[in-house]
Amino acid sequence: MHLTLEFGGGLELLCESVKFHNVNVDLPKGADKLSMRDLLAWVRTNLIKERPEMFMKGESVRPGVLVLVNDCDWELSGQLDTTLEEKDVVVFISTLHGG
Amino acid sequence: MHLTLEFGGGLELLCESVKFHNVNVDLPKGADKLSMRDLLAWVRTNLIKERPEMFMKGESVRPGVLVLVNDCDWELSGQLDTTLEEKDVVVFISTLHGG
Amino acid sequence: DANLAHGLSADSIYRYSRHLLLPSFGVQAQSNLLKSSILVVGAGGLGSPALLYLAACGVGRLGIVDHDVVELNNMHRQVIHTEAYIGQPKVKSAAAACRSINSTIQIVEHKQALRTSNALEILSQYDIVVDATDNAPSRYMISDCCVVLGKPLVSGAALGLEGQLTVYNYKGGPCYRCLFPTPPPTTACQRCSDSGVLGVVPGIIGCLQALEAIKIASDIGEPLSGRMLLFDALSARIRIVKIRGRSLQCEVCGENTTFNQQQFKDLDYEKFTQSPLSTSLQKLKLL
Amino acid sequence: DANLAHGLSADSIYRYSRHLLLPSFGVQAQSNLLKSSILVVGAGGLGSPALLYLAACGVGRLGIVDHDVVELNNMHRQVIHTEAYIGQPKVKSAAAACRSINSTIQIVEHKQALRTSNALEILSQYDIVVDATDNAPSRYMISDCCVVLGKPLVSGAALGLEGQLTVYNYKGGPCYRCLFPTPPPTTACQRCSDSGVLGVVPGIIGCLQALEAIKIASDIGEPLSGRMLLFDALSARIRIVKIRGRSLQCEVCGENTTFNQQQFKDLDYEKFTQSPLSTSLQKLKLL
Ligand SMILES: [Zn+2]
Ligand SMILES: [Zn+2]
Repeated sequence: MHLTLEFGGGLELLCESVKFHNVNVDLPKGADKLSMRDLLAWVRTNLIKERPEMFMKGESVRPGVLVLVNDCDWELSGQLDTTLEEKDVVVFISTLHGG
Repeated sequence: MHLTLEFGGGLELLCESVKFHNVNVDLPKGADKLSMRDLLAWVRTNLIKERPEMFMKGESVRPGVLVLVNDCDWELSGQLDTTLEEKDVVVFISTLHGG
Repeated sequence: DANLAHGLSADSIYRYSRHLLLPSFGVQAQSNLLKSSILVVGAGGLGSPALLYLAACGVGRLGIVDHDVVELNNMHRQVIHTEAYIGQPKVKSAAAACRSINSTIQIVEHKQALRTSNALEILSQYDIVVDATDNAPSRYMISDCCVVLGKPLVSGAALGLEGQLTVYNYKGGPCYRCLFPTPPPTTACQRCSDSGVLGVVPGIIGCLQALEAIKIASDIGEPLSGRMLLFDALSARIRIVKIRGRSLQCEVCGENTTFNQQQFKDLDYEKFTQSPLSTSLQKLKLL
Repeated sequence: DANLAHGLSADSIYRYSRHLLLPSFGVQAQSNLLKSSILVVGAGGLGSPALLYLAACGVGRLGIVDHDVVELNNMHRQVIHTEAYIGQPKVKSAAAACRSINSTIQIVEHKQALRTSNALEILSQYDIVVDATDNAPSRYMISDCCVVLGKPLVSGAALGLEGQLTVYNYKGGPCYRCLFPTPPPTTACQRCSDSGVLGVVPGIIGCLQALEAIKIASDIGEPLSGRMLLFDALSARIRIVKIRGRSLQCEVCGENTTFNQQQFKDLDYEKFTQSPLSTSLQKLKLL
């Protein structure tokens, strides 16, 4: 499944400072759909190059990270259970506190 | 065909100050597709309530109006010959000069 | 005559004429603005443009909270301060700048650090709060205080080459804790003083904060509640995304919350976020 | 040491430290900025924030062109001017404000209306031009002049509750005429003085103009060329759209153009657009 992943608010530093990733993610063995739970595991294995604790906590993202699926907060689509579709755009962004 | 039309930069004043229009446009008789040429004629008949010369010149838009189909300048898609598809978003915006 | 009916003086009619001419703003919105009061917490990178535009547009009473002094390394982004004010309180410098561009509105100086001990008393004096601070504990404290007092909060942030903006606690919309119930790890809470920031980025976000505060105060348009603006200066990309609504489970604004003024006063936000409210107060402690 | 190698003084290192800390900006970009020169045409609603942030960030030489004087009805949006300067030239007022926030850069005052007779001479002294004017003939004249001189042009506009922004004539991208080969009818050319503008809207666009000029001057990121930002303050919506590239048929920058400095000097932009370059000059003629 082709997806566009975007990292922002400093999270790109965990992926060798690359903000945009066009990726092709295989469905998990025996599954007929890809969930955000699956995608997070895939991202952690394939894209996060350092300090994974700055990205994840347990099986979800760490506190302070917003997840957006097609410009919409994943809380509105089922969070970890959100089903992804071909060409979806998923954004991971760390909330900023500076001024 | 369902389209979203948006007017900006003052052009909304020609449509009773309404910026967003969700419209349903029929294909021209005998035609199997809708072009921007057809849409402009439809807009002029159905949405423009006053001073049509502020919107059109000849069969195109007047100088100073940008036309965007799905966030892309219509010059890049064939201008009047652009073929529209279901759920397309068309923006008509007058260029501003103020500061 | 509509202007007189709304109590606008001849000088005000001339000063704000470009607002009065606007069909979608006009006398009613300007009159609303002149009767409103807005508090800006922080006279730094975000607060500088927010204060300049809020003063210029004719907010009736404009409050400024800050305990810091102007330093040379602020000048690249904190454009409300001049070199002549280096070493002096930011509140004093910002208030002087606001008065110099609009002598007809009331400017209130709160030269103190915002803390649980004074926040209720200060915020309760204003209709709208603008969060222009630079650290996580302040953001939780200000949002919680706005919930307890029922004030809308215009929240902006900037770091590096990115910015974020939203409106919290507005007409049933989410609060800061609805989005961020658990504080981030302290290692994720970078400040401009540690990590740097391109000066004009808080400039853009601060102007957008002024706009949202003006829209709420004058009662025009659709404020950015339930939506968040994400700005990336380097690639010139801006997303406006849909965020969750008020959370029924929110500890501060949810259905079964018991959070009140006393609990607010007793909460230790530095402990809660494991992060200091202010680097300069920290510096003082170390001295 | 990298800072010394780039010729940054100890004071500059301290002043710009938040820029130097930024991995994607750093010493190289700051050094590029300090060596650059930028001209802002118009010290009004767009020029005010653009000039403040360009001065603050450390552009080496900053030019200001304006022939107007500060009026009370400017104050709601032109935040670079203070009430004390009412009746005085905007260039003088803006230059004083820029110097007060950064005394270490060069500020050049061009107290004159930009015309075909002086534009080539003035614009040729700068690397980058910021169009912060308020009328159609000036926009054509400045773009044509930038094409003839090969200068990138950061163009912003604001009216009512909307704003627009793009970069013209940058690395093979389109010029103003590529987009607008034929001038609009004069009835479509509203000015802020006729139709009104919410003050903070040019504030936002002017800050974004400063950002784009900084990106070009410091050689970082992707400037907004071939793209246009459309801002709607009322609904808090921002679109960044893809626009056409350079037109081969463009009369000024196209393949077979013969447009040159002499033709530029001879062109009557007021006649071309059927619209006056300046309302205040028009007022003078009527007196
Ligand atoms: Zn809440
Ligand atoms: Zn051209």
